[in-house]
Amino acid sequence: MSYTPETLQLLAPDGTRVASDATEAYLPYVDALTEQQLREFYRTMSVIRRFDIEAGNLQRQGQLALWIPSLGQEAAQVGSGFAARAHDHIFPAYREHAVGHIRGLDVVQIIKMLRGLTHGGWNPAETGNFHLYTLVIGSQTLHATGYAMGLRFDGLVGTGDPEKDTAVLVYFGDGATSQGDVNEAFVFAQSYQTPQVFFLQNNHWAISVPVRVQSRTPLFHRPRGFGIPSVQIDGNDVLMSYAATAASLDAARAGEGPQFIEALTYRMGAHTTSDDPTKYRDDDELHYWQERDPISRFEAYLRGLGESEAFFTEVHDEAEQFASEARARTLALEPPAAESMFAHVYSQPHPTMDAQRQALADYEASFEGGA
Amino acid sequence: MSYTPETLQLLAPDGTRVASDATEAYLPYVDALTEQQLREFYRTMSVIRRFDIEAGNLQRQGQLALWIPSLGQEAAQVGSGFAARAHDHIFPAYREHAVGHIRGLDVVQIIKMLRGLTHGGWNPAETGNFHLYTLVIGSQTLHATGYAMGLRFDGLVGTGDPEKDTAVLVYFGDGATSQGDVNEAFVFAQSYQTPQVFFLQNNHWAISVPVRVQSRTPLFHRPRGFGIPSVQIDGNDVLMSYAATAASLDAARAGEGPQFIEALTYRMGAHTTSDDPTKYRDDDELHYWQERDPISRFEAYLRGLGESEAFFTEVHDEAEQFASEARARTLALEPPAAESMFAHVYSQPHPTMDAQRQALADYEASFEGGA
Amino acid sequence: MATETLTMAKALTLGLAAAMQADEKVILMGEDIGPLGGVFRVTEGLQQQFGAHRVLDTPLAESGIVGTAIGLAMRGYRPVVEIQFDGFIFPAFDQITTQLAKLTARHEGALQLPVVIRVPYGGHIGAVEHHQESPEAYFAHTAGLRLVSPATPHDAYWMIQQAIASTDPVMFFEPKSRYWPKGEVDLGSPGIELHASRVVRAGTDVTVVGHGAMVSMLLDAAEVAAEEGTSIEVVDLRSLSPIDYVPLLDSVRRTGRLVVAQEAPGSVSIGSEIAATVTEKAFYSLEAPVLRVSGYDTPFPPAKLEGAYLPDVDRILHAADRALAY
Amino acid sequence: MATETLTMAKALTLGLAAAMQADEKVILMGEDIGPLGGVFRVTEGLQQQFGAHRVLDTPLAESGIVGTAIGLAMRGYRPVVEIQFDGFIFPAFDQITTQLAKLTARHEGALQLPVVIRVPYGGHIGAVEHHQESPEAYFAHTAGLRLVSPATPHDAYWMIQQAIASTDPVMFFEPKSRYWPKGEVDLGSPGIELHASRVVRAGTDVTVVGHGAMVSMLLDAAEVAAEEGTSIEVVDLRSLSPIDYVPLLDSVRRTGRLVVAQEAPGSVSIGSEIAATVTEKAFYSLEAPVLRVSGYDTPFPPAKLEGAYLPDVDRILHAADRALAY
Ligand SMILES: Cc1ncc(C[n+]2csc(CCOP(=O)(O)OP(=O)(O)O)c2C)c(N)n1
Ligand SMILES: Cc1ncc(C[n+]2csc(CCOP(=O)(O)OP(=O)(O)O)c2C)c(N)n1
Ligand SMILES: [Mg+2]
Ligand SMILES: [Mg+2]
Repeated sequence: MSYTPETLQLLAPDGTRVASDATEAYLPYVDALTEQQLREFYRTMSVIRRFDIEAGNLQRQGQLALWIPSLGQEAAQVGSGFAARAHDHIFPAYREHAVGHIRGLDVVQIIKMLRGLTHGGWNPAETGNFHLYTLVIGSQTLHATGYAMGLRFDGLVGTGDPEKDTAVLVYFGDGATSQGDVNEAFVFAQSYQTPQVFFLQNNHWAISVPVRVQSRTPLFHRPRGFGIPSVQIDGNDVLMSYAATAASLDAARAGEGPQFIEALTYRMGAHTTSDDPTKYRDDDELHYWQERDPISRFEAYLRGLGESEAFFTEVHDEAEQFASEARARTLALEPPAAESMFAHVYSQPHPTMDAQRQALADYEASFEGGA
Repeated sequence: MSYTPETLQLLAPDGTRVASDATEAYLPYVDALTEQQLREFYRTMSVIRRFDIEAGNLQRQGQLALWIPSLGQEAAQVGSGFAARAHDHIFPAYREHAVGHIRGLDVVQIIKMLRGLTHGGWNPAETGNFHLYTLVIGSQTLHATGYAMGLRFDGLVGTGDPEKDTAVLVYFGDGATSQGDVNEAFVFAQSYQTPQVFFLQNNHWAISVPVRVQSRTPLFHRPRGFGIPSVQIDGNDVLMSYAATAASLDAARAGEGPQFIEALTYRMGAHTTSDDPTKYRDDDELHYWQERDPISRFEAYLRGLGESEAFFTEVHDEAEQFASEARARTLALEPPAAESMFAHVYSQPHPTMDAQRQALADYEASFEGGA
Repeated sequence: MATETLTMAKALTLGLAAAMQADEKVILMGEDIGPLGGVFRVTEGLQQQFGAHRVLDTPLAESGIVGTAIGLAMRGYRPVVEIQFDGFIFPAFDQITTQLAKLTARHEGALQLPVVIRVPYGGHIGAVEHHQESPEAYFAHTAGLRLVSPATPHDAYWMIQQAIASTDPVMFFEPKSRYWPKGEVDLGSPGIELHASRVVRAGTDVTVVGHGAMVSMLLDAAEVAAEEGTSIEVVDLRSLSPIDYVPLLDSVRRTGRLVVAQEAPGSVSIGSEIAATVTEKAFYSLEAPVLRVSGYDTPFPPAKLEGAYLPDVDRILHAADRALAY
Repeated sequence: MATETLTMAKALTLGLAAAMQADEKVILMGEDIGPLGGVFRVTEGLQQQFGAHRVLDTPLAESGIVGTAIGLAMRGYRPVVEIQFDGFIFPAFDQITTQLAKLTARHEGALQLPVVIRVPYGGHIGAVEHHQESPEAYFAHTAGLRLVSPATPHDAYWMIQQAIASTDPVMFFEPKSRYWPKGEVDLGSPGIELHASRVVRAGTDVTVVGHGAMVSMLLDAAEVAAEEGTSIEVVDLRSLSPIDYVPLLDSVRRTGRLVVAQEAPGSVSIGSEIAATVTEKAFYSLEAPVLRVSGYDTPFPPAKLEGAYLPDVDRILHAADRALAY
């Protein structure tokens, strides 16, 4: 379930550009990228990787309940994340830290969630339409589809006006493809011809279960059976990830219906900090993918383009800075007040919440009284 | 969503045989059919249609809570039903009266269920491995897949011994293809390479919803995306239904994994006796399909082969006889005892059931006492 | 405004139409709700009136329907979902309990989810398996949902509009055996808020409480009891989550006796909750334990046995007698 | 046979192994239960020991897992399904409640469904959303299922084997916060049957009852109370459906007071049912209403708030005091 002749790629693992008939249509997207944008790709991948490592450390030091590493998946996320327009809506799974960062989500929000302070708690309207993480595998694909149905009903598809036409980008994993909900999302998306891109990060594992248990057939074949066009890309190639997502989003916004991208990538770290991948996979596979690392590949490409050493040093320092700020802010986080658990169960007043909030307060007061 | 160039067919609507490259592989199955078998196809279709009409009448006369007509789908069911071997297992939806009849299910069992006396209540071990009807759309596809997994674990696949090799045949409708469970059944079936044939009766409607709402793409494309080979057949052609099912079951039993058949057919009657199809579909469509009626087509074919008038008269009489016996036995049905509702909730003794059975008895006794 | 005599089905149709008229973000979703008007004809004519983009015949997948309704609500719509029958709500259970019910809390209030899920429920219609169930306990145990059930055409007309106006998800349980009897609907005013319960017949000896189709049966029982000299007070619960205990506790403090009636199985049910809570809050007023009349703890039986399975007037009176015997 | 000191996780591993040894039709199914041994390592080593056809790492789809387990049971297997965490059982809700629970009745006894569903449940582990819930009420309301929950390694070892031997579907709730503390396991005999409850500490002033992780907390509370001069009797429920009321009623008839403790939200819960039933059956013995200590009627909060959300020794004692104050 690795690269096939159909896997679209623009950057080889050694950082050189490759060309094929199949990728020709994507070149305009890449050609239009400015140097600044390319640098931004690199910067974001590097910063998020460094942050990711820091967050893992924080977890090991008892500061987080859990960390979910995105190590190795930076190109898939950064390419696709930058391809979305500001008014597009993004429905992540739970590993898309880079995409969130691109959209303006403060990564400490993710930290707060995995520290056990919130269940997400950010407001998508304030985070570049980057919606909450969803931990129940696949559920978000239906929310994304419903959202995209709404865009269509609102007339925000196929108008030709780039300020209006809007699409939804939804992320999910290889394990998620087995869930009924994800397949129902395909059904609804094709039935309502939603402006929507399904972005599958096939990182080859669902915790300890290899992707071949989910499917013996390349996963990008699946949506075609539902009538949804699809491509398989090298997900560790940030240019390809960007171009494929941009093209698919354009098609979706133009009213061509849902699109599907399978990005082949690899979860280079553990599933989460609770996981021990040595129990189920061997080093060879890891080495294979280390040679296809998204960041060093792109670094080689930029160097090939003549990028200066100073830039790489600057990014390195920025990444360190970013990580240490995140650490400092993590350590300063305060736990929420106990009564906050009653605050937003309902959006309107609710007698049970009032009574139980009061009971908790009385109970706590009884100790103060007794002391 | 009607016949396409890919639709496999052996009998044209006028009852003449047609041939194509695509159907060549199926000819041995048809050529091997004896005259007796062909007559049996016709007899079964005719008897079940007559029975079906009788059951509808019984419902209108207040004898049944509901009837679910199979009118128009006789060829899809009779061809596929006869293709299964005695030791194969069949998981129906709720409309496969003809298949049940072929497997030895007493049709009055179906009547009992729709009269409100049972929820099925037959024992598949005594009805030719014809399992219970399942009213929740699609649920049975997972049971069938699990059963087929068991067959594989039992080593009853691909041995080459026709006494051993066993397959599962599972029926479902076009509406069902949208359910998560059905798609999960595809996932598990391909993952475990089950000996199983998915038989989709695309009768073009899910109550009032046309199949294009479920899918804009021919439904037989769906399983291919999961890695399950599929064909689309003319489901009103009993020979094609037989041959495609027999070939698919052979492949499944031989260990080639799950197979899929989309049988294009038409629900010529109402969804159930509670339904009023005039609310949502027009006569043209009905006429189109009446011209493709499975029974008159096959009658024409048999007549072309030189079948005698006496045979058709005999079948007609037998069908009348069958229907009137079913009616008589329906009218003689007794309601179950109230306490039977506690009998089989658990297979072992259960204090709640004992207590509630007793409470009901005491309560009923209190009236006798008071009277 | 005038009072009209309507069936509950028709009152719901009019209530839905009024809500759709008032707010163009209200859309209906479900199986067979378009040209067919729903299997109970509650949405009859609404697709013609409001168009196919506001009355959606969806693909046949309950999880998909609720999941996309959530997405539509995120987009600012107010989806009203029809689940065709009580027994078919379970494929959507995960989306309802784990997503719909929790998303407002997960967003710390930044997101409201005004989704209504209409569930025709209950027995007395002689139908086949999965078509007569009363699944409300599952949802009443789930924080984040509001549950209501009208007992009359008047309440149906108003409560559906109030439910749609709610900024929280509302499970709207429609007692299908009450779809067809007619009742007076005051088109001018609801007269009561969505989550209030109500004494619908005053009495002094014993209180009986129920919701949905049970209410008319309780009233019948009270009538019979009155002839026999027993005065039964009847409370229509109306809201199942939250439960408005004020009129109920008031009543129990006067009568000292309570019978809870429901079609659902008794174990771990709304009846259990009412019994537990009323006992806790009115312990010294109770002359007898709170007694429950309910479906048995079995699957809903074949239709010919529903008479034995479901509470009826006799069983309610029997329980009232038992309560009085303490 | 000997007594060993084991964690509950290890006791379960051994219990599963014993059941698999005894009957080759016993197979395990779930996510990550193979080479990884499950996220709690309960199936550790079992795939190596029994092979990949008896310990199945399935595709990631809970409805598919339970649905195919049903099919396998129809074929004569005895599938033991692991649901990875409490909060992920809901995609399988339809197959569990509408199929698994009802198929024996639907077959009028011609089919038995010996499927066990293992659900690691409950809080106290500081984990993220969906990983600390207590969903047992949903299943206790569902006829056709049996529910049990062990509180000790000994019970875990034996109850899992008894559950697998049951010819009815059993929901097996494993209190995940109790996976790691060690306890004595008598490998020679269970000493008690699957559906029996048990007095685990005798007392005279007030009875407290709970299941799973709550039991050790109730014992702790009883210890503290004893120091303060209050004698608490502790009942370990063990079976949640059916509930064995005999020891409980016995106890309440002596103490006159009952507190029910559980991690799950209180509304429409097992606690509600026990309160309602005990009040009905022991009305004249009760000196106080049955009081409940439970999770609040909110979604399980972020982990840092679980201390406030979940019952603890203080809240149990507070309730006991309240009961005694009547
Ligand atoms: C419904 C559900 N079942 C099980 C889990 C536990 N779980 C968390 S992540 C995971 C694997 C997901 O794999 P994949 O979809 O490939 O995403 P990845 O973690 O590789 O990014 C599982 C089984 C869950 N979160 N939700
Ligand atoms: C889960 C579920 N949802 C809704 C229904 C109500 N219902 C019964 S039959 C039906 C249509 C089924 O269509 P299809 O699968 O095409 O089968 P057909 O009836 O045409 O044979 C519906 C929606 C149901 N039985 N189960
Ligand atoms: Mg993965
Ligand atoms: Mg159909």
